[in-house]
Amino acid sequence: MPDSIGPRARILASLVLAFAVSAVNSVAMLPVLALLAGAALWLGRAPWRRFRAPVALALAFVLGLGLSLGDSTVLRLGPVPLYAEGLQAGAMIAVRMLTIVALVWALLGRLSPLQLAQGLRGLHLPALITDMTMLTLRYLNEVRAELARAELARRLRAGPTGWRALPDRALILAASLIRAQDRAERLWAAMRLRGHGASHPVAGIGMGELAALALAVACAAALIWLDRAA
Amino acid sequence: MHLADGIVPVGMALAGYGASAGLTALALSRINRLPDPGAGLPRAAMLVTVFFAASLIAIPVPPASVHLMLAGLMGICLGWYAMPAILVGLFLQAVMFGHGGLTTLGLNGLIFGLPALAAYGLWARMGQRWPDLAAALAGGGAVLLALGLFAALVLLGLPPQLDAGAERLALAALVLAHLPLVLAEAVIVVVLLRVLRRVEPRLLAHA
Amino acid sequence: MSLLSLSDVGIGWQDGPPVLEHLGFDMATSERVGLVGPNGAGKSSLFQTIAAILPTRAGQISFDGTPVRAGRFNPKLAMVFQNADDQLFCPTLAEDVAYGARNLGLPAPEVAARTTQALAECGLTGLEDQPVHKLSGGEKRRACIAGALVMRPALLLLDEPSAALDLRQRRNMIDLLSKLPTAMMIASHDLEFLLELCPRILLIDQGRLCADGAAHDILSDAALMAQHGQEVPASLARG
Amino acid sequence: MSLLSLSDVGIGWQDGPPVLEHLGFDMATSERVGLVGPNGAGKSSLFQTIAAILPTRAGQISFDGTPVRAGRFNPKLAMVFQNADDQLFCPTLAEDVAYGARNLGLPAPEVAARTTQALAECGLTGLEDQPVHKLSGGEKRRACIAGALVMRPALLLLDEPSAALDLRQRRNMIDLLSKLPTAMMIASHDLEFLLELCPRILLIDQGRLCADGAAHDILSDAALMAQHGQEVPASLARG
Repeated sequence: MPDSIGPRARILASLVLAFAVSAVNSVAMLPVLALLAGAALWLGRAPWRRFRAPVALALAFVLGLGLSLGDSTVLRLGPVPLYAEGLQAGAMIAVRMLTIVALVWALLGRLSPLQLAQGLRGLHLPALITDMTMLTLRYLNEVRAELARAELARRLRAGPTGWRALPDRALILAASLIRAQDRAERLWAAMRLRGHGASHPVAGIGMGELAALALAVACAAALIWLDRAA
Repeated sequence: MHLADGIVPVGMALAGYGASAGLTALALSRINRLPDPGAGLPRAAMLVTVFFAASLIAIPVPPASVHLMLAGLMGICLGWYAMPAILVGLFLQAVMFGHGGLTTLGLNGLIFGLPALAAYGLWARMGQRWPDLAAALAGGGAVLLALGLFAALVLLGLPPQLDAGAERLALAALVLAHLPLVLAEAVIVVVLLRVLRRVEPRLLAHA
Repeated sequence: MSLLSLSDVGIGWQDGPPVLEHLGFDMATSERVGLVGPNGAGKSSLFQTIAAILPTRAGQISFDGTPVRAGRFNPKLAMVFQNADDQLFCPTLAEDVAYGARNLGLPAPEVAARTTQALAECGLTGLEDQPVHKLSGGEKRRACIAGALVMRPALLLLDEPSAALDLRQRRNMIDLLSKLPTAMMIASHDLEFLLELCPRILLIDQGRLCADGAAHDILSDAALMAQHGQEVPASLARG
Repeated sequence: MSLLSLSDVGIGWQDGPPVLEHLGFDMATSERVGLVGPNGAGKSSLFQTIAAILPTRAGQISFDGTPVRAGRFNPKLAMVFQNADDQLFCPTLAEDVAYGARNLGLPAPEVAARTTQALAECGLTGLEDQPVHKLSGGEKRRACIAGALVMRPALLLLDEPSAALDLRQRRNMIDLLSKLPTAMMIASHDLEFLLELCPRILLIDQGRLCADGAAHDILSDAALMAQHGQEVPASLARG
């Protein structure tokens, strides 16, 4: 994926393509989607680790629907029949899901937090939402580390493990919320001291962004047209 | 309990976006009526970060481990801010961690947002008089409500010719699998709100 | 005309007891003043009041010729908080440093030029795209200062700039601050640090300004220091 | 027999580069050892390895006669974190201090007695019902130590116990620690603080133990200190 495409265009393009893929219903389109997913995986150089959960979920759909839907048996898992109609419906869902996951990864997976926040700002979302996104991205790692240190401190003081630790976890969460509130007060002062509230100019749409978006819309239209035709 | 991409029909996903956008617009208009809406931003953002970070930690609840959802608690601590906060969290989860989906962002926003707002309403009505009961209901009830919404949306979205018996079985399995989470969240919310009421009631006053 | 002037100022939250009362002093352009006092003496509250975060309870503060009014923030007056993480709220270093300049409504090239310069002054060139949370403690501290310098302030309020730095980082901080032409007020428990940077010291304790004078005189006055819970820095004790 | 013994220990995350290698030293019961080194030299990693949080990459650590195994936490070995807020998670001071003792399964009167004693030793008597987040910085720091003492540890690992304390609080901390009979290892940049508490100093830098000896000898060795980014404390420089 060329790095020159701005985050705003990437977010819009992922939405357009994801919805187009969701709209595909015809079995004949499965190879087209698979091709698209393959291209996205190749372009995005996606790490396999990230796809473990979606692949497991996709398999569950294939199996679950294959076991429970339809009446033409294609094969038997021991005494249990697998039905063609169910397998087909499951495969449809699985391929759509995995294609979208691959596309989203290729377009958005490598964006930095800053780029993500800029992309949302470029979409003219309410400032409350974009600022909240930015702050969450900034402090997420910090808070995760704090929670991990608190958990360690608890264990070092002979804290219980397993379900008996549940009330202690609630205590840690409460302490963390109190800290978050205190930090928010200092943060608000720091933000205002540096002129928070001034409006940020949003860049106009450039040719590159327009071209990328046009390409995404064309792909989406082609997908839907092919699906209707098939 | 996130709806993934590709499961539900496009029409439903778009309707989800519409409903979530409407709910968020309502939330934003309520927020703008507050005396100092800007000051609520860093507060909401910091609390969301804690909720988000906490939901990434797996908690061992035999026989497996669960991720906390914390929708009820978010509603109680954030009030109307919970709705935009949940959308932000879901968007980041979909993009950064591959949980949930992009087309289903709107639907997931409803699955988590409606229980959060319900918990907020419940706490506002009952929190003063029966705090522990309200906390348990808000904590566990939010999980149950989210579970119900999730199941309803999945069933609506799946092929209509699906066997009714199998549907009921899958639904029962889903609820059973999440019962530990319902209990865990009820316990966590009760303990946590007891602490906050004792030492930092300001955290609850905003809701 | 003095840059900052306080006359008979009372400090503290409206609904609490006063933290400091009858406070009066002036600061000249480019002057560096150290602020000393035990924890809880009101150093942070004083900074917040000067920076227009907290309202005054009494008296007048004027900065750059105009009265300071709570809630009216003046970009010429910058504050660097004790905890760097509370202040670095943008995802990357360059974005964070540029934040204040962008909010001044400057044209983009000017914002970029100021950011580059502030990063260079603080020895952070090359780290522009680093996520803020990956910076070391010393880098974070300098990033906060860069984020303030980008607004070209006339007065910098620094709260414990040497805390949690190791000796090398602390030495870098002394070099950085001693080269800046900006007036600054530095609150610190690190008296050796103040001694190297500030010709003048204010000592606050028990709700009032207890001493205001040359750093060497105040910090070496064993009786005065002991009376206010301080210790004469080792480099003066034997000198 | 020594209380703690490290022989040829390698420290660091399994998947990263080693932080410290070929580390070997012993600590005796009731000994107080200062740990000095620039930020990033591995002081925290060393503490985490001794406390069985991090696994060793090589070598053997034994504590109290038994080998330390990662994940097997020993209540006889307590660690006080650099940031007190990470460690205080119970609603009130008394509950937080009692936490470790309660987890040891002691009878309630014993828990109460130990808690009262630990609070008294740390000068916190009277603050029992205070919410922990309302305590001052110095009180929080002492609360962490009380929460460790309640488990009657044989070794205390203290990470920067004097950071962000004012001089009075720092003096209290010195008094408190010097009265405890427990063995302790103290990591700090505050060399004057170490000089008052620790007869022995370990200096780590660039992945290895660079010096291990009497505090006065190491801290006054200007060449050694400069080589590892340290400065001779002022009280020794003129002495």
